[in-house]
Amino acid sequence: MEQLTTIGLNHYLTISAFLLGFGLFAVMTRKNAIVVLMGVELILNAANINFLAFSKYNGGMEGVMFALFVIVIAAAEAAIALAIVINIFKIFKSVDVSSIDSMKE
Amino acid sequence: MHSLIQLSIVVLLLPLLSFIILIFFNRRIARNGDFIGVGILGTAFGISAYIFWTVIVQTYDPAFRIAWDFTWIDLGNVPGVGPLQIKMGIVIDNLTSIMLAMVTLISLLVHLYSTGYMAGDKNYGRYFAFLGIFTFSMLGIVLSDNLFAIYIFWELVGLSSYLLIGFFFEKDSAADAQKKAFLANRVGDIGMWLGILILYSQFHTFSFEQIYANLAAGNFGLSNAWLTAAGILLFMGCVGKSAQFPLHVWLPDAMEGPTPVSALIHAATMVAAGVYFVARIFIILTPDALHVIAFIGACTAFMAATIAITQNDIKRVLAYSTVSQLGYMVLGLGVGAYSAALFHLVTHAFFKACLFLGSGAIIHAMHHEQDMRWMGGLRKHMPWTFATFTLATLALAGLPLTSGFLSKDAILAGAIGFAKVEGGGIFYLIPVLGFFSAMLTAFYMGRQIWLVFFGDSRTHLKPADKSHQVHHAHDTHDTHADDHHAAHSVHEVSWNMRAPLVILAALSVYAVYSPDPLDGAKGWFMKMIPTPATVVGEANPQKGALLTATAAPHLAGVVPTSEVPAPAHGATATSTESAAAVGGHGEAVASHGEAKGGHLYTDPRQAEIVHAGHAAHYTAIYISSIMVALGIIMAFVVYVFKIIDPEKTARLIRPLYLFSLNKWYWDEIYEATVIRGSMVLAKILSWFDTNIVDGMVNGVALLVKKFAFVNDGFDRHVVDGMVNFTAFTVNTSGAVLKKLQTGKVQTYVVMVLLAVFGYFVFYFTRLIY
Amino acid sequence: MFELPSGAEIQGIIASLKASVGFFIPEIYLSALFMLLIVIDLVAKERKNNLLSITTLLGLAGSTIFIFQQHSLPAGELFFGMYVLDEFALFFKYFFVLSGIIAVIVTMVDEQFDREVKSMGEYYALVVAMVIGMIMMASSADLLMIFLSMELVSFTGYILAGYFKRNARSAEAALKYLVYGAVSSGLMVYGFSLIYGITAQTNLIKISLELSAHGSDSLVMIFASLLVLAGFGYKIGAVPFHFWSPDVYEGSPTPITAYLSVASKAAGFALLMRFFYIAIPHVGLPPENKLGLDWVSLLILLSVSSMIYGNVVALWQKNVKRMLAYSSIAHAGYLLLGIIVMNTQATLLYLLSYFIMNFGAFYVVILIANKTGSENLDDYRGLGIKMPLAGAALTVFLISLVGLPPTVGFIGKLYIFSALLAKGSLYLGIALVGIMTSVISLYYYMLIPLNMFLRESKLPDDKSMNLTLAPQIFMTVLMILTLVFGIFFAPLSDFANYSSAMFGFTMPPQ
Amino acid sequence: MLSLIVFLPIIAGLVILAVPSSQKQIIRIVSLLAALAQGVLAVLIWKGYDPSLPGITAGPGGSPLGSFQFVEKVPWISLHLGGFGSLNIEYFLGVDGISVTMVILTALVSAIGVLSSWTIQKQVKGYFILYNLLASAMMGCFVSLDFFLFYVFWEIMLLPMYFLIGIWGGPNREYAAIKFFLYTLFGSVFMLLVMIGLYLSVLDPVTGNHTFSLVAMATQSNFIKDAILGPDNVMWRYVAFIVLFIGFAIKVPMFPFHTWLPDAHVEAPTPISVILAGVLLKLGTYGMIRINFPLFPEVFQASMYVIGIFGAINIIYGALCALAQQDLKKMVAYSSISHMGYVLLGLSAGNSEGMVGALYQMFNHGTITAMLFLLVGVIYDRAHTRQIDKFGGLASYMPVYAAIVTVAWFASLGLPGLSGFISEALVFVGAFSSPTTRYIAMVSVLGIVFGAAYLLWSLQRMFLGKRKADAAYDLEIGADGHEHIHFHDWKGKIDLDGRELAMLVPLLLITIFLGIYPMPVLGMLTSSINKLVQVLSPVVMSQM
Repeated sequence: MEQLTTIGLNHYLTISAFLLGFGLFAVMTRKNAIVVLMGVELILNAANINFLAFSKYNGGMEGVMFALFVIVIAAAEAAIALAIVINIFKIFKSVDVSSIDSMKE
Repeated sequence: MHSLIQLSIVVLLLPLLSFIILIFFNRRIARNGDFIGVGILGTAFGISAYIFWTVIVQTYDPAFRIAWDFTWIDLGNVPGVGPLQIKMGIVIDNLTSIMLAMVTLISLLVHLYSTGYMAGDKNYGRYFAFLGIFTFSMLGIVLSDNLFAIYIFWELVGLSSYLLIGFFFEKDSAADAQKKAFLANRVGDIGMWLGILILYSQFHTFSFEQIYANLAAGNFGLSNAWLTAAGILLFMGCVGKSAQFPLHVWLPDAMEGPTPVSALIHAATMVAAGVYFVARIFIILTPDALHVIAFIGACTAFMAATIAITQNDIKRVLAYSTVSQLGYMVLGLGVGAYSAALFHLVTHAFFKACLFLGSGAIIHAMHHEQDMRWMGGLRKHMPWTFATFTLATLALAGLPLTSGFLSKDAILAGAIGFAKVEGGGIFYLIPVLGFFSAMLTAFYMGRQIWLVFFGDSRTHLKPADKSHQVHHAHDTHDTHADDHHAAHSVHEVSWNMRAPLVILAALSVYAVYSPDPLDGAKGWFMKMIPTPATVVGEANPQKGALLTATAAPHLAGVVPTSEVPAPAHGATATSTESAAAVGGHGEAVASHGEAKGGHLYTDPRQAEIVHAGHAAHYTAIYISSIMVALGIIMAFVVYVFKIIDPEKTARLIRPLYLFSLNKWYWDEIYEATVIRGSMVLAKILSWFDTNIVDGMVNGVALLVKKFAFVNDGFDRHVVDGMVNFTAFTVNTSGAVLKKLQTGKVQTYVVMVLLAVFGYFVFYFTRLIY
Repeated sequence: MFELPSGAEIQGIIASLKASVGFFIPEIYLSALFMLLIVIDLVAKERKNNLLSITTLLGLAGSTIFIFQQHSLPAGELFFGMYVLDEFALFFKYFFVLSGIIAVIVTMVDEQFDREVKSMGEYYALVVAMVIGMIMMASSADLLMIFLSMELVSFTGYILAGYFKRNARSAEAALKYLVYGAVSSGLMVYGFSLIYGITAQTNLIKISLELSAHGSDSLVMIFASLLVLAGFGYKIGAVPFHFWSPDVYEGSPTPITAYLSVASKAAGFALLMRFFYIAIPHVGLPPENKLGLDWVSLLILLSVSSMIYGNVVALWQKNVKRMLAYSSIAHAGYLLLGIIVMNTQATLLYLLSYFIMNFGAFYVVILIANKTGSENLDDYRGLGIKMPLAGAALTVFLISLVGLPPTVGFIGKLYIFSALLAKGSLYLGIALVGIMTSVISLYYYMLIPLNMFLRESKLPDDKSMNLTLAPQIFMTVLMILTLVFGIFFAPLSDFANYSSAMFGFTMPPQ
Repeated sequence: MLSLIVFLPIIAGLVILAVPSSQKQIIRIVSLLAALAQGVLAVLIWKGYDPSLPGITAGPGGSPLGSFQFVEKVPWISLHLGGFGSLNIEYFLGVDGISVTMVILTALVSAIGVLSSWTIQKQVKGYFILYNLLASAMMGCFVSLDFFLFYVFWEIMLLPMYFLIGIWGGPNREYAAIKFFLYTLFGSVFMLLVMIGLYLSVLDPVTGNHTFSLVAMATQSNFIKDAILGPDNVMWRYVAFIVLFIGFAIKVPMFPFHTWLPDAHVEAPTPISVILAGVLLKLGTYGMIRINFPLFPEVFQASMYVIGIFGAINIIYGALCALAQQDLKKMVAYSSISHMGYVLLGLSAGNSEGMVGALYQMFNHGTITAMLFLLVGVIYDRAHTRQIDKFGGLASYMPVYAAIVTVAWFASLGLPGLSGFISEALVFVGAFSSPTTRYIAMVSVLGIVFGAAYLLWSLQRMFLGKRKADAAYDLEIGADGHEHIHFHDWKGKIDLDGRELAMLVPLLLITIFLGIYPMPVLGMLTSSINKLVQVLSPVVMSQM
């Protein structure tokens, strides 16, 4: 009963698990590099939710700090990623990840 | 060191010296240094003659024996055996001194003869060098006091025979013959070698004396089958060297060598070495082994004789007669007629050498015509040769008053006695074959004499198209040669070729060996070379133990009465059953003891055989005389009175005739089985090696080529270099795995997740169960 | 819900921060160098590249002094257990600084840079940044710190991999590296979050205490550890987390390839060791129950598959760089062997040998590429005759990579296998796999000398192949090092042994 | 002393490194001098060697000095290892009867090899550097008494050999070279594992810590009972023995691991064939005697029979394969396989006669086969073919060559008076005397006949008879009216020239001398072999 009324750890974890799944799904299936990178962001955010939830339920600040840093890292990553993708677009005239496979085997 | 030993060493080394000088410097010396060879051999003969004199004539003692040895290989203190050395040594006894004199004499004569016969050959000097090394090795065999040394010189003799047979190596036939001879000998040698190994493996020594002593002491660790095997295997060496059936095939081909060589090596000395060797090991041969030897000898004697009948090449006839006579000697040893066999060895050496040298003279005179069918009437042109040749022939045929008669008769007598003792039956085959061969011998020798020396010259009859049978160099000459020219082109040979003939012929007279023209046993030879007492008894080493008590330390071939205990005394020393055996043969032994000038055989069977042999002496004389007479008469009937036409008879019994003419097809059989077989096997194996063992290189390469993934991305050489299938799988797995690297980053991600998921499932299940 | 710290506590915090800074000088120094480089890049005008490279060289060389000073300091935690200073860390500090130096040297000789980019601009700064990141990876003792340092390394890596902006392969390499790296680190950080959730700790030592005290929910722990492993595996490039490496190695500028294949791999191993040794309690629990799964068996899976896969697939490569990439995967497998038996010394020694020989190999490859403009195996034909020294050197390095005496590579292999066999016949099977695969590796390594010496050149003879002096000297030095350390390896071994002391970790009883 | 003899060639190599590659003659002379100096040292060692000391195991008080000679023992690497105890590697050289003969052989053969390398024209500098490296490594293998050191030298040999075959070899050299390399490496990597295993299972009685010293390993009491290769660990001991044995058998080469040899020989240049057959093959059997057998005596006892069978296979199989060859060099290569079979057979006998015979056979095969390959090289230089059918009647045209070939051939087929005979005889004596291998010996004797067959046959086809129609040389009537031959594009002397005689005559003399009086070599062997036999004997097994 209480499970339904009050929001507990499990809900957070479930959400984050879903986010992770979405992120991975995006990474694996989307052709557009940008979308793929968004998928990566989702993964990171899934982790963030975990951290915050755990830090709330375990007490202690580590989780929060971690989440903050993850956000920062994600931002930096996004910047670099965009630069690379733009460069890719300059050369290949497309950002289709799956089509960029000149090096193999 | 005894002075005789020193002398014998000198004798041994002199021919080697001649070899070394001539092989290196023959071109620099006048006459290519033939006089060096002759001179050295002369010296050697002088010394050996002195040895002979001292041993045989002065110290007239059947038991005479001096020995000397030195450590050749020192294996140190071997665990389980103790200090172990391989010694080399020299032994001089009656037999040795006789052989020494004989070998050096014949070698000297052949040297002398060759100065005439080989004159003008482009490798004249090298020829004498080879003769030198041969003489050296032969003397080595004679003097050695242990099996290992004998084996060594045995091989060396094989080598020198190889070199001399192939002396005219440009002739393919000669090259084939020398290879054949060496290989056939090798086959015999491995048998001999195995026999030596059997004895060594038990006693850790090669020395005859110690082997005798150990066997006498019954120290032989293995079963008696092994001992018999050892005997037979050792005998195989003789089969090879002495051209016994079934390894006789090389000797006739060996006639490709220069004729003096045939006289020296393939008639007088080397082939006799086999017999000499068997004599050396005689006392360790078990009765079973002796039976095998006897039968082989008999077969050889008979087979060779039958072949000799139909041969047309003068040397081949002599070659087969040599085989046949060697068969006699082996037979003699086999039946225990030890002295007789060795006696025949010596007599045969002289008259057969004489025959070969004579034939050499004939060939020389006939401008290298060897086919008797185109000879004839030489009596007038070459009286010396004729006389000597005939005398030797009589000796070979075994007519009375010749040396051959004495020895052959003694052997046959021994054979009869042996058959008696063994209880007749199959064993009578041996004397029967012996006598029959005697008849055949008389026949074909008569034929030869007639064809060569009597009638008119038939050179002109020789058809030109037959030229392939003879030397290319001469057939042109012969084809336009008319009778007149042929007749006059033939002339007696020079003195240096004549002298040896005379000497050798003189040595074929009975008087040299025995006062009694009918009984060799009365002669000095058979007195000096009495049959030694066996140390292995009736296939039972323990029997030999009779001797150990006293005589083991110095087991000379023979044991004089003085040193040997009475049988009764011996019997006390041994087990009861052997005592009973001795007792059973008591009177035989005793009576024999008187008969044979005080020789006592501790092994009753042997004693009985020797005794019976002497008993059968006169029977043998009668039978053999009759057979020989028959043979001669037949020869006359066919070739002199022309009552029977040989051609017609040949056609009448064509299969038999061909069978004999083609030497019982032995060459063909060996060609088809052994030689072809091993060649095919070799081919198969080498194919197997390159294709199968080599990791199916080609197969791998092929598979890899066929393999779908394989592109040119991989170096073929490495593919080929991989000599096994793991490498193959490595490649292909690589080819498969590299496909995972699709180049699409998303598939990489998928892989990662799959991996994580897979691991998760794996550990999760492990967690649950 | 969080009560603020009192003034006294803040005082204490500041004090300990001050104290910590004293233990942090090399990193600070390198950061300063990083900024200096950027400044130079901004201000300098002509002959900028040389200025930058020289500065970097000197700067990195200088940092060794500060690192050396730290030997005197006691091992311990700083920044509240975020960061540790111990011999292990020091080892890697040297390692990374040296690899940075060599990377710069290698870059200086690589003529491809002149063709591809006109200004080296931030290149050297990034190299230095990467050095810093890796040093911190090797020294971090806290999940957060691990994450940060790893990302620092990765980001610089992305940029450097794609440094040839107009080169398609380089750009592609960057993209693949980026996507792959981002996903793996995302997974890793998710795993971290779970670990944090279970243990309520981010400090490795505390985590291990927590785990050994209360144990843990195995299921979650398995999941978490696998995710973490995905991140580490990506760094060390071990199968099945290796997929990025061949493409990235082939596409990136060769100096960066060398740099990644040696340094960042080493950093990954440093991290793996520290995490695996410290965070996971070895005392008390039977090996199966550590974190509810048998790490050893997991690593064995990784290592065996890496050895086999790397060597087998390398057989098929036509491009030398790519071949070396696969071989580096295989070497990751060998290194893992050392970790499996928890023999830090052997692992470090192998890293050192790998450092020398791999850099050497790449160096020669670059020199040859400068002349022939190609890294294809076929273009190596007959080069051995044209440039004998290079040929000899490359042969030595490759032999060393195979692991034949008297080269340092053999010593590495010897230590690894000795470590395995020291455990009795338990790991003999794995040792056999290692041996067999190293035989296989001979095939493809020897392909290069085979082409260089045994085959006739396709190039016209008049084409000059003479190298300038400086590279020859450097090459020779590396070659001699490979041989000398192969014979007198005591210094390496002692150093590795000295460095195998890890703060907060005691070798479990064998 | 030993260090000097080992490192002389390397020093020469370094000197050559400094010489400009255009100065071919200087390079050659430098290496020749090095080889000669090595020879002098070898002679000194031979003179100074005291045959009474046994070797094999440590002398009194566990120190090698009592039993080995010319010992040089300095700690090379000695350091504490975190994970596994402390590592002690010693620079430990020394010789006993087994190795001293091989040292002499190696010095001799490498000197001959240098002489025969005179004809090498392509990249002389590189060639001689590699050659000297190879020479050093071989020598090192024979004198090192520390397993680690041995292994290092052992592996160092591979690379120079690979290049010497691969660069200076025949048309199919790539294949032969890589095949040789992979085969031998395959054998030796397992040796590495066994080496480590032994290291972990053996304690040096003196110092008490782990050691690579072969001398310490040769005493069973030094093994830790429950160590991985300790006496208790029977299964692994068998595995280790087999692995080691295969490693060495590949070098020997033993059927079925022999297939690299014919290729290597056919492709390799003459001097390398000489080295390969003269010395490298011996390393296989030497390794067995020095390492494989004394370290695992009980396994040796159990496997004598198998080794003997493989020896017999080698003898007969090799001889038959040789019989079928058309390429003279390939025939000689197979003959080496056959002759190394005798060595295996002798070793399998496990008694003094057999082992002495085996060792002596190793020495003789080294000299004789070197001679054979040199002779093959002589004719190949002239005719540019090795097809036996392409010759015939050479005895008339090249008498000296023919004479030497005849002696060499007969030496190879084991003619008394030449060294090969004594060793083969001793091998058979030993093999037959031991009940284990008696029947094997009886079969192997066939090898004597086959050996004679292929040698005499080739002799006949090449030298006897007359020139064949499709021979590799032309016949012409010289000024003196005699027939002469001349080879296409061969300017030199038709018969042997001085350099070739300088290579062949010493070997010839040695072969003859040792055939007549073997003690100079045997005398050095016996005490060591007797000691070895004692170590291997079952009595010792029961004690351990």
